[in-house]
Amino acid sequence: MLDVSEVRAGYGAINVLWDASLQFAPGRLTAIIGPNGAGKTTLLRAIMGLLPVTAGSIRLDGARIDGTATWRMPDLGVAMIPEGRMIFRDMTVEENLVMGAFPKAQRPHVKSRLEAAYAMFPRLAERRRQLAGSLSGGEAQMVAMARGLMPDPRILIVDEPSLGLAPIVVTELFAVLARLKAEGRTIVLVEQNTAQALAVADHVYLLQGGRVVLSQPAADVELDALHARYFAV
Amino acid sequence: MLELDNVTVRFGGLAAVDDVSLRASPGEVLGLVGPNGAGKTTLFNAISGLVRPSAGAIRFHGADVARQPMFRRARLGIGRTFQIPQPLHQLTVRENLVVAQRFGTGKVDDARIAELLDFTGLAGKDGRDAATSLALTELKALEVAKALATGPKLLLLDEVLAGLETAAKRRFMAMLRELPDRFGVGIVIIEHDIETISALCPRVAVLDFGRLIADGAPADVFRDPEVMRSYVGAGGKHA
Amino acid sequence: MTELVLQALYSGLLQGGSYALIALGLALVFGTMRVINLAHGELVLLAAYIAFTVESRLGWPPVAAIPAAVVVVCAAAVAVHGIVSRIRHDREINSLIATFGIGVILTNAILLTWSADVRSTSSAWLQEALVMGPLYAMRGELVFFGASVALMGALWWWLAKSWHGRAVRAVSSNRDAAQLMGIPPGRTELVSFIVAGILAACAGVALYSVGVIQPAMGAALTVKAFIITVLAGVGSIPGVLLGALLLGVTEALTVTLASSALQELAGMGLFLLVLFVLPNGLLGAAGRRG
Amino acid sequence: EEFLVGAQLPLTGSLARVGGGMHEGVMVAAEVFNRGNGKHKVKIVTVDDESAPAKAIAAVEQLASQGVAAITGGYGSNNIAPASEAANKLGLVYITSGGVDDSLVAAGRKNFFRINNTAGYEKAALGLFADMGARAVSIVHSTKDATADLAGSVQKALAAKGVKTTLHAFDPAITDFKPIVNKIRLQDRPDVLFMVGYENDYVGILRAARVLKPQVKAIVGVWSLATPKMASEFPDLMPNVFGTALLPYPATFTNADGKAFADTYRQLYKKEPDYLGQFGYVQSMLLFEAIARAADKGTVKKGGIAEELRRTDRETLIGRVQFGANGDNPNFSHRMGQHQGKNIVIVWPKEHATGKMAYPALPW
Amino acid sequence: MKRLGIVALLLAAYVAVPLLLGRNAYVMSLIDAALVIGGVAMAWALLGNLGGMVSFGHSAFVGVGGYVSAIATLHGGLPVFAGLLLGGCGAVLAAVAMLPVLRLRGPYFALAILAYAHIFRILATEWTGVTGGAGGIAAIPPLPVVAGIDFGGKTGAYFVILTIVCLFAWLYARVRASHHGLALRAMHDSEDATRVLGVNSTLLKAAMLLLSSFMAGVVGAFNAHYIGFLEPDYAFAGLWVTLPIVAAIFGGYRTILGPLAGAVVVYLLDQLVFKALIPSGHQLILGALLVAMIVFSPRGLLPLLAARGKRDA
Ligand SMILES: Nc1ncnc2c1ncn2[C@@H]1O[C@H](COP(=O)(O)OP(=O)(O)OP(=O)(O)O)[C@@H](O)[C@H]1O
Ligand SMILES: Nc1ncnc2c1ncn2[C@@H]1O[C@H](COP(=O)(O)OP(=O)(O)OP(=O)(O)O)[C@@H](O)[C@H]1O
Ligand SMILES: CC(C)C[C@H](N)C(=O)O
Ligand SMILES: [Mg+2]
Ligand SMILES: [Mg+2]
Repeated sequence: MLDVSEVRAGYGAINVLWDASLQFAPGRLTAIIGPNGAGKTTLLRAIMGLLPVTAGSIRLDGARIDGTATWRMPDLGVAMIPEGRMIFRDMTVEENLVMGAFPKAQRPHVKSRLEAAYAMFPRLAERRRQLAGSLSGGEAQMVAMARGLMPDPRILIVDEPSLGLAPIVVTELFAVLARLKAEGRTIVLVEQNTAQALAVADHVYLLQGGRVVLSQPAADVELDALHARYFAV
Repeated sequence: MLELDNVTVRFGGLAAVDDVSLRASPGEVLGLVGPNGAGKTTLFNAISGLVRPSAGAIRFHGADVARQPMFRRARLGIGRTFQIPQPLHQLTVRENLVVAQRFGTGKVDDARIAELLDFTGLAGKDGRDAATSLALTELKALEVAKALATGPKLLLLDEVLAGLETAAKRRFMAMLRELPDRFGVGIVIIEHDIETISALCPRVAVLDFGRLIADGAPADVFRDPEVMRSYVGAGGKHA
Repeated sequence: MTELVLQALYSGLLQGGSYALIALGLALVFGTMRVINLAHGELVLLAAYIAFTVESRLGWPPVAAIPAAVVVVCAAAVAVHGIVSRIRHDREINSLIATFGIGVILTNAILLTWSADVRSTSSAWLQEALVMGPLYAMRGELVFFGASVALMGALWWWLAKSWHGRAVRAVSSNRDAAQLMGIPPGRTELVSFIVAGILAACAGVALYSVGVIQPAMGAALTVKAFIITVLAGVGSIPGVLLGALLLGVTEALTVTLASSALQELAGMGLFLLVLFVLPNGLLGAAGRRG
Repeated sequence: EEFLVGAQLPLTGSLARVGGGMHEGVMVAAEVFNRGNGKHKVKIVTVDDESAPAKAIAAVEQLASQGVAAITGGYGSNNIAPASEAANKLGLVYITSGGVDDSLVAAGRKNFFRINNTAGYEKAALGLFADMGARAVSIVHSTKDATADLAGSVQKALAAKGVKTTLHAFDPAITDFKPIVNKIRLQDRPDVLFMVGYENDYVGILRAARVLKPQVKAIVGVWSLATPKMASEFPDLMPNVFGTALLPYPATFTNADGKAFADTYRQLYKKEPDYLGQFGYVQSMLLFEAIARAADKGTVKKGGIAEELRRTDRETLIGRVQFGANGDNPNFSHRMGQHQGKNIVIVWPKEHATGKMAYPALPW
Repeated sequence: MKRLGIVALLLAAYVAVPLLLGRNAYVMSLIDAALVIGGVAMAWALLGNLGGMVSFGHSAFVGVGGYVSAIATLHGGLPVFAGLLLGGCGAVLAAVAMLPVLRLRGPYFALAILAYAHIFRILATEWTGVTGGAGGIAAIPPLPVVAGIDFGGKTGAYFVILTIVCLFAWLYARVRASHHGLALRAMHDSEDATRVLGVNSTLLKAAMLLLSSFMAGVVGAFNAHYIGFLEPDYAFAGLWVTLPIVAAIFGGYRTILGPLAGAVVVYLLDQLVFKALIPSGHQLILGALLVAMIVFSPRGLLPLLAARGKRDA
């Protein structure tokens, strides 16, 4: 349903992605792994329209969406959970979450979704009136995650959700991802925590130097071989 | 070397760090773990001078530094990194180290800077613009190199390993292991991954809700049921 | 003596109300976009001159000029936004300079259009004295004090509770993240400029109705508004009211208890004093991390 | 022969209005002079000094570089002082009516001429107060130079006569005058409220007074107050207010000079002449005449203009003008007018009075 | 190469300009005024570029510098050139009184300094005994005649102000190139990150404020003697803030010579060209030019020219 084909993108004069092609099947969880600086975040930003795509195309249900303004994506049912730094620092935790339900269709559900978010991350319930800018690193990450789930998206794109989270929260997080998948959502997950990512993934892409160097069903991936081959120095 | 006595840091009604007493000796590598929002970063902030403790004493080599400004603590030998890397903007990698060295130690030593660049794997990147052209691994390496350039006796490392790919993480760990002997620094390191912390630190302290709830060898600490419940969770399995 | 002080307090409060009204639009754009609109005073003044034109040409009361003033001032505000939103580098300082330039253009355009004559309302109704016991006020002052408080309440509600207002704050806090939430940043910023334009239009009509206007006074209005915004604490609407009232009362009391020559001195002194004690202003949010 | 004459005046900035008013008088003078004087013509070159001293100097220098024979203009003692100094250095005659500060003539510039001064304003105010028999006067004045000066002199003179006075200085930035007027109402309780400021100040003070209604018997001001313009623009504030005025309104220009001025003014600007125009007209006309005389004698380039000005002795729209050694006009004495209905009636001095003053009388 | 350029520039400034334009007193006086504005602009830009602080109150330093020098030379009999230095020191003293505002950031700082400027203006108005009150001080001693050169004349004064700004530019360049300059540059975006490295950021910022105030004070003092007249409204005029900021931004406030170049271009354009086009509203064009500049070349004139040059080469 989400189709990335031959995409190039980057930052001004610096090109990062080189003709990357990836397919994200409906109802599946696709993991994108790769070393630091491989271009994973860049790919996600390009999909969301936060970066211009200089070549290639991105299609959603067959219709091109590259060039579509970022702010139209939620209406298409696509949500991205960025890294924890991209929260609204001058707003309270609760206001951050509420903003997640900004699209008109979502607004009536704010209350119930808030409850669900607090149930998932009790820590945030304690902090609901605190300015998000003063949260700890892990708490900020939780806000980003919970906010991304507020609009109940069809397609969820997540960038390193486990970064800086304590093990107990990481476990909960992957349980949530598994549940979301079970509910039939399409999920794109970028993770450094390869072991846990593979455990929930259906398909795996490996990105290196801005290129897709491996595309395999998760079941076929041998983790140790993968590490030895792509992550060694 | 570092002595914390009943340190408390309050934000309004919330005690982010609550009555913590802790010691670290020269050359020691101490791990600091705890759930999100337990107060680890805040404790670092109190030691390095970014926040004033509401109560308690912070001694460094016998001198009370709790009221000293940040730059003076840095000159006394307290170095730190930030959870979110903070390169000095508008400066090149090399200039980052020059500033750190010049103001941390009082003089500039080109040989030492070259050594640091080499040690942290930044050699060859020294002319690059620090803020805009470094990848995450390089930014983290720069964080460490900067802190080392100030000639610290104590290094506070806040999640330097988080977000690193497996190989880079291994490289970093090797680097960290070498630090105490090569640079004569003691280390306090915050890290969420239990395996990593166990591999690096002979001793671990655990914070929960601002309080120190355990302090000892990793093997003992991570067997403590209270720690397991609050930190690792009921399932108990971790990667 | 008590009578004197009471009247000073009362006058000071009313004056503070009109300061607040003038500051509101500036505070909004500053709080939401981190853009200091140095042409704000000129926008207010533009509205005041429109009120003058409507009154002197058509013989209508100044308040009837609000629709016309809103249209013209909002159009000008949209133009300001068009320019400011084009600025990509060093936005804070460059938008300062750009809006300063726009202010210069407006000042001279006003001078060329309306000449340098001193203008003020001739409406007797607005100037009528309203007496409550020992307290005296001009009817116009009371009318616009009420309007000022009401607008402030509406603005506060809009920013804190409405989806649109919250979107404005989200965009100012993190533009990319706001886009991910489905908020169109350009349009949202435009809206905050338009709202600021509406506020400036009301402030201008009020200014004309209770005070005296001249083409060269725009910059002074901007400075006053800016001082109140900072005094308030960036982004705080209740702070604007508080800061403005405090300033008005301090000025009036200085005149009454010391000398009228020291009024400005007292105002500036108050400003510095507040900042020394509360570096983030009266109701500003305390420091964030990082 | 055509002579270039420089006009340095504030056309923008805080003094734009008064500068503009005076400039109209300068242009009228040129028009009248060129029409009536076959032999010599003048051409005005105007430079805006933007109400700022440094720009005033630059303006004079620019005019000098364009070869003007002399300079007419300037408004505000603060701008005139450095501008006339610059003119003096360049050897150019500088004539003005826009600065009444005494230091202007005390500086000893031999090319400086002025047709009015603080003393003339003071005389008029004191004369009026004496006629009223005022026993207590509250003076409200701007901290600006000319206003502070005049207020101070008037207070000293009144105090010497045993009149009770209180001085209230205010910063020009002030907009709400109620606290000051309230102090006057409750503490001073004077017979007369005397305002020394500018138009915007007058409107503010009168507004405040209209609200608080202090029990005074008269409200008096100085320049730019007793004008037909103020009467028509602020009809509910002006009734019975006194201010300096050269002519009654509607003006009855009796002599040829006055008629020429008024007709030309109406023709050029399609409105009734005002007092600023009269000052600008008189100073410029005296200058043009001096230039013409010097030209006849061939001394224009040899300091002849200053010499001829020093010989001036003639009746003008503002009374008899002569210049002392310091360039000041010792004869200058202003007149006081009062807004009565739509008209302005000259009420002081007796010999020029066109009506009786209404006293006690207030706008409300 | 760069050195050669500077020598050529200096030669042009010291020899070519007076030779070519020295006879036109009006143009010379415009250039003098432009250099005065340029000097203040440079002081302002130093604080902004190195100290990371935007000031709306540099008129405070210009005014205090002018008053101190005027009073010391007029009533104290001090030689004028010594007065210029003393004026700078007076401005530094004023800046010392402002040190508490260093705690403030961004617009808070900018406005706090403006408040000081207003306060100084009112003090100068009210403290009649020393400052002459609203009437100001007339007959301030002009710059003297030394070795046959009349420094009070347009061309003589040109040499003085040119030398002052050249010295300041040199000083500025030295500071910027030093380790302290590096630390200062690093500080704006990451003050805490610099402080944990041992940088006493408060002291460094204070030093920049004092240096900037000294520069503005000396220029203010020069201007007082050059104009020969001072009054509170003029000495502390908002013009001393707006015009230099415009000039600095126009020329490129992150460069050393940008503010100077900006001042000369903006002032001469405005006075010679725009004023001729619209005598009583010429600033309208200036405003439009400013807006266009910000939109099309936000880094200023010098970088724009540099980029052009590179493309052509
Ligand atoms: N704003 C930017 N400007 C210039 N280059 C950038 C920018 N952001 C990232 N890059 C560069 O683009 C490349 C890819 O970065 P990206 O963030 O996409 O990698 P990643 O795969 O997400 O890495 P990580 O696992 O560390 O998050 C890196 O070399 C990085 O230095
Ligand atoms: N300025 C502040 N105002 C209010 N609360 C604050 C402030 N700063 C920190 N806190 C709170 O103090 C607690 C401790 O924060 P700290 O950053 O020390 O946590 P941490 O242990 O480093 O967590 P993490 O592992 O997520 O980084 C958090 O709950 C945080 O929300
Ligand atoms: C009478 C006026 C022309 C005097 C002028 N207001 C001045 O400032 O000196
Ligand atoms: Mg990434
Ligand atoms: Mg932390």
